[in-house]
Amino acid sequence: MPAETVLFFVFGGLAVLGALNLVLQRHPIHSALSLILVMAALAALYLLLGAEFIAAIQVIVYAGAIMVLFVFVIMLLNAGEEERTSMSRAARYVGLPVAGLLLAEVGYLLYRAWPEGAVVEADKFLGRTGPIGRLLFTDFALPFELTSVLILIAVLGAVVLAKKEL
Amino acid sequence: MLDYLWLVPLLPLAGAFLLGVVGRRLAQSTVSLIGVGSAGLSFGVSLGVAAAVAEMPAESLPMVKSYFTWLAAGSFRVEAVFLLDQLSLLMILVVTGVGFLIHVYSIGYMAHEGGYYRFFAYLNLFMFFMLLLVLAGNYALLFVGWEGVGLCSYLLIGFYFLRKSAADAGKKAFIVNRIGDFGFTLALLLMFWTFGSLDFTTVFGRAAGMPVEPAAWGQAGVLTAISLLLFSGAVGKSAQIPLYVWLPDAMEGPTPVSALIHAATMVAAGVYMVARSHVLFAHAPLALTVVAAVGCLTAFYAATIGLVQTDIKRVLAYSTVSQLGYMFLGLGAGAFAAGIFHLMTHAFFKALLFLAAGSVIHAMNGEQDIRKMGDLRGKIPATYWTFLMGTLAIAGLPGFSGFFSKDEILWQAFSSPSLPLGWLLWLGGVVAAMLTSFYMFRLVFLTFHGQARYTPETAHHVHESPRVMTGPLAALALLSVIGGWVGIPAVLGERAGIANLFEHFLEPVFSSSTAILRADAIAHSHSEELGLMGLTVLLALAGLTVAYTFYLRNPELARQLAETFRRPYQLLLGKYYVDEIYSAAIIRPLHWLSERVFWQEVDVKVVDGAFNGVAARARSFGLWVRLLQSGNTRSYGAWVVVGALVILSYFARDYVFR
Amino acid sequence: MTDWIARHPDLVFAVVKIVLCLFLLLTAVAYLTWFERKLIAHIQSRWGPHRVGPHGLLQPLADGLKNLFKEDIIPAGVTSRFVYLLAPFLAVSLSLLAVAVIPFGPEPVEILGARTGLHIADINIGLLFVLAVTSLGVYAVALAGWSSNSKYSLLGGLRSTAQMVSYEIALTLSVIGVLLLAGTLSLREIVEAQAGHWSGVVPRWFIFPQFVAFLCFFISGVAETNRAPFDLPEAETELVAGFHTEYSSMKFAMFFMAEYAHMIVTSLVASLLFFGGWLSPFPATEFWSITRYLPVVLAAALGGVLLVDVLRQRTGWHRLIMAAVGLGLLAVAGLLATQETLLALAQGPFWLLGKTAVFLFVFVWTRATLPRFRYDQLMAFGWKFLVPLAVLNIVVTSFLVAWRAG
Amino acid sequence: MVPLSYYLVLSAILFGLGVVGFLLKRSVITIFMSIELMLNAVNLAFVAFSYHWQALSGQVFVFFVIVVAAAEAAVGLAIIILVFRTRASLNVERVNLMKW
Repeated sequence: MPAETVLFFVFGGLAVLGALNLVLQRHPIHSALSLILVMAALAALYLLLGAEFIAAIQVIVYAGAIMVLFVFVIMLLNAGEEERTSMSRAARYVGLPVAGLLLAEVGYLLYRAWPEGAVVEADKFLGRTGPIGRLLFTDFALPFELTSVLILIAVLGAVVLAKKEL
Repeated sequence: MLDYLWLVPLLPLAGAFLLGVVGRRLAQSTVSLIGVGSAGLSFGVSLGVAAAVAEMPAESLPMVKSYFTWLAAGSFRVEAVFLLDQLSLLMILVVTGVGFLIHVYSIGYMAHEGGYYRFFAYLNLFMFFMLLLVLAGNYALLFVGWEGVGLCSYLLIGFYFLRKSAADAGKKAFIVNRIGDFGFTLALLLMFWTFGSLDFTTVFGRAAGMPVEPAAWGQAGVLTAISLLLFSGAVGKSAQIPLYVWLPDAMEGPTPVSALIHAATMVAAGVYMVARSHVLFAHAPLALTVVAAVGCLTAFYAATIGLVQTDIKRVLAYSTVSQLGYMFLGLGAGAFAAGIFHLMTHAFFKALLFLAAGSVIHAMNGEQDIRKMGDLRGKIPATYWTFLMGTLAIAGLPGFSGFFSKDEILWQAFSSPSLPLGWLLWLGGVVAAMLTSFYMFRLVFLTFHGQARYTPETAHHVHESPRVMTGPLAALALLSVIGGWVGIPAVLGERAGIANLFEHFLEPVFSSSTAILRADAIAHSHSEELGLMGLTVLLALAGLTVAYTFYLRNPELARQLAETFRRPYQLLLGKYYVDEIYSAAIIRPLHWLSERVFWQEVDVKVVDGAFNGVAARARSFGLWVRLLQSGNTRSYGAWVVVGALVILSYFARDYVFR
Repeated sequence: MTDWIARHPDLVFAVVKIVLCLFLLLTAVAYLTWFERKLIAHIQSRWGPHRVGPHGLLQPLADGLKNLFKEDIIPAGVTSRFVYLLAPFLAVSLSLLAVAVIPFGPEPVEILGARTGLHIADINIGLLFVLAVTSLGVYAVALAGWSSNSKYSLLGGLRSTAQMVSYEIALTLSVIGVLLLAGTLSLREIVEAQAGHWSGVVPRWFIFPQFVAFLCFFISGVAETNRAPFDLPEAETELVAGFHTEYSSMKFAMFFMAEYAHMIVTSLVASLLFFGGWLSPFPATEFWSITRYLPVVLAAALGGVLLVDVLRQRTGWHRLIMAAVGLGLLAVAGLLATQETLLALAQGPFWLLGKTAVFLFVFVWTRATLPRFRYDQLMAFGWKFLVPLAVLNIVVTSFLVAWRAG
Repeated sequence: MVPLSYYLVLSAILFGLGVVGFLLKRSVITIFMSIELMLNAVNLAFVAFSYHWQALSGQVFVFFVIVVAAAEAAVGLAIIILVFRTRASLNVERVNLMKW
């Protein structure tokens, strides 16, 4: 069994386990930790797919910043275990089965839709950082700038929202 | 100077804007400066334009100045375009000139009235729209000016809006004009449908290409229809039968307004419009006949009413109606130049008469009933003399402006080949002329001569108006005396070696139509013309003498006459009860219809019913649907997932069912 | 067995290097504590540790033993036992992890007939890797502070989370200036980009063009390690011991190890980015090649000093230890002097570690010198001074780079 | 030699789990995390495709997704703090006044 396959199954398994744990845990902090685990595993998978930059970004931004924010908020609000209420019947009796269906369908489709020939070898690496940067600043310059504006607005919005009294 | 043509209408607009926005805070002097200044400047610019035109060779007119595209919808394009030819040049000169004088006059007349700045703002706005009307290069723009002046007239008639009668008069004027404008609008639509454009040059160019339509009702064509509809608009604006009823009531407005809008300029807009569309009318002889008939009828009819009125301004109002009738008679006779000529002279002397009357009212501090006047000649000499000049002019005594224009019209009507029964129309015109001179002199004698019939306390109040008012009077008096000399008819001119400058001046404008209408003119001998001229003069003098006998020598006679013919007298006094007839025949049924049927049945049951029904259905549906909206985020999420599944399965069907 | 090794040389080398690195690093951490205590003591004109071993050289070992054998207390009110236990491991492992991508010398070198580089992994996003690992370091503190279920810990955790997140921004921004100049994310290539000298004298280190960036980097590095003057998370006077108040014995030690390892890593990265890593400051001319023997000289001198110091030791085994160390150093010096390959091999690490040592000295020095910030001052400093400064530096640098590129 | 479909199926599984979490969890924060999980799943698919077509734009998209996620997290968490301040509860089912 070649190394990549092993790695794929290891990290893929980790990701799935983490996601499951996220759903099953009742304490937000545990969910957050398992989500971080998922992200780390995904970063590893990105490396397997030869996307080094994305992997690094994944860890730095997602795990290193966004999730820190989550944890920080959980600490700040000292969120305890979630209480068991079931006010939304729709979510349970309609949502869950349909979600299962969705999962099945998407999985089936993605499995069927893709030719057998498409495989991932470790050596066909792309995604050196330089080309991505070039792409970002040439073809995607406008979206890039837009995202910066978006970030700015988000910052303002967050500040306004979180202020004690306006 | 021609490049500044746009200044002519824009200056008054600027004035109106300024006054309307900040006028309230300005001192009265500043207000009058702005108001009068803008009018005066625009007059100056018009003079400059006239001078520049005089420089140029005649064929350079008409010139079309297009400024920008105002509307563009598919094939329908309306340019903001000005058309400058002899006609519009004359019109802007008259409008700005008379307008300027009346502005000056208003300074004195309105000095003690409330809403000073408002008055001048409206007046300037009116000037703007009127100039837009006469300068417009297409019917759409003309219509804008048309409605604009209507609006200003409404505002100014209802200037004393606290007085109910004034407000009602304003509404009446507006509504009656709407009736005419309805026809006008139809005319515009029909025109666009026919010629695919509203632009003067295009429309007239296409129309000139079409054959002259037969005069019989049966086989008259689209041009006749357009012309008649246009004329209906003119009837409304220029207060012809049957839509003249608003004009007498319009006298509720301040006297300068009556002078400027309801005598000199706006009411003449109809005349101008018909003259402007002469090409269409020339190709629709039937329409021309109708114009002439209506004009003649109105001239006579209004004159008869004028005979017995006792309100000084109302008498003038009815005389205005009848004079406008004259103008239409001229146009109908195909003598467009004559019509316009009378328009000009009438603008002079009627404005003069109104202003003088205003001065009288000013002196009598608000008294308008001539039965309470008399023997004012000595107290307000300037007013008296100027008023007399105006009277002589309108009565058409030889040498005065009214004489030339009116006589020209009558002669044209008599000699017109295109007009059936020209002589009948001529007769009506002549009789109307006699009546005119009668009631005008009646007015003069009752107001200025005889013994004073007013109370002593008003007596010592009576005073001559200030310079600022008498000045314009003098200027207008001069104009109404010599204003006619530019149009001395050929028959007299040839003797003195003077050509009819006026006709010659307007000749290039109307040449095409005159060519059509005067094609088969029967040669009339000069003696014939001179004879008729003399006859009219004699009749005018007759009217004078009758008035003299009735109201100065022995007033008993008039009373006896009224006693003996009390029926017709009452009829005249009641203005033929036209208003009452209208209200009984039209207004009440309309009221009933709209209230009983359209409101209580159609609106309540059908329209509201439909909406309420729909609303009720929507509500019940919403009551059912809102169960979905639990307000619970997770439920929403569930529905979103369902949607996602559906969409996905749609896209994926050929994988799933493979 | 041997042939398997022969078949997978790289694997063997990797394992060997990892073990070596970890061993060296942990030792360094241990002795860094000694170094710090000694230095601060002398700055404050005290003796510092001098009982255990000569000059207290065995103190770290004693501390380690003590921590190992202390009772391991887990407070009853812990919010989540798992998290509580996770935190210290996270801390130490993350701070050790960063060393994996640090290159200690030019590559590749010849050892026992096989070629390998003086690093565990040379990935071409090394710098990003370091940043990623450091950014993850926040969790240790935050989780520790939260799970201890004590207000001191919680406050400390909150503070340090906010502080680290904020200063991480300044850190990353300040690095970008270097990236612009080097045009690569691989640490090795960054160092190689600094090779050579301006006008034959001044080494082309990025410290000179990027001095502002260096200031930002170092200050925020200090803040990242939660050390004085930015050690608010564990401000004794206010929070007892901050986020690790509730930790005892080995777990407490782990936090300490993490902190010191973090110090070392920061210093390593600083010297890699700004001071030409393993590059010698001297020009590579015939005349200057004599400096190759600097390691030998230093080792010999130190050994000599220690041997002299033997006489001043009281107890016998103290003398023994000193003599052993001194002789060992002399032996090393001799070995280097005779074996040319070893000398060549030693050059890179020598310079890198030398520079790192300087930085560590500065670390301790600042702690001994500067008073602690107030919290709002800290935040204001980070957001209103460092970040704008770094951004300005980026702008200017990029303009210069673009201008030079034409 | 891992078939590409494996990666895709993995991403599908993660996505589905995210959906389930979104539907099951009651704590606002956890629901938010489930959303992030879905985003990550999508990112994985993006990267896999970008590998398959040897086109970097896929990774650029991932970059954008991450940026947007960051912004979203900032605002979302601020909102959560606000909700907690007013409701004193993180249970999403207690925040159900926006109806009718």
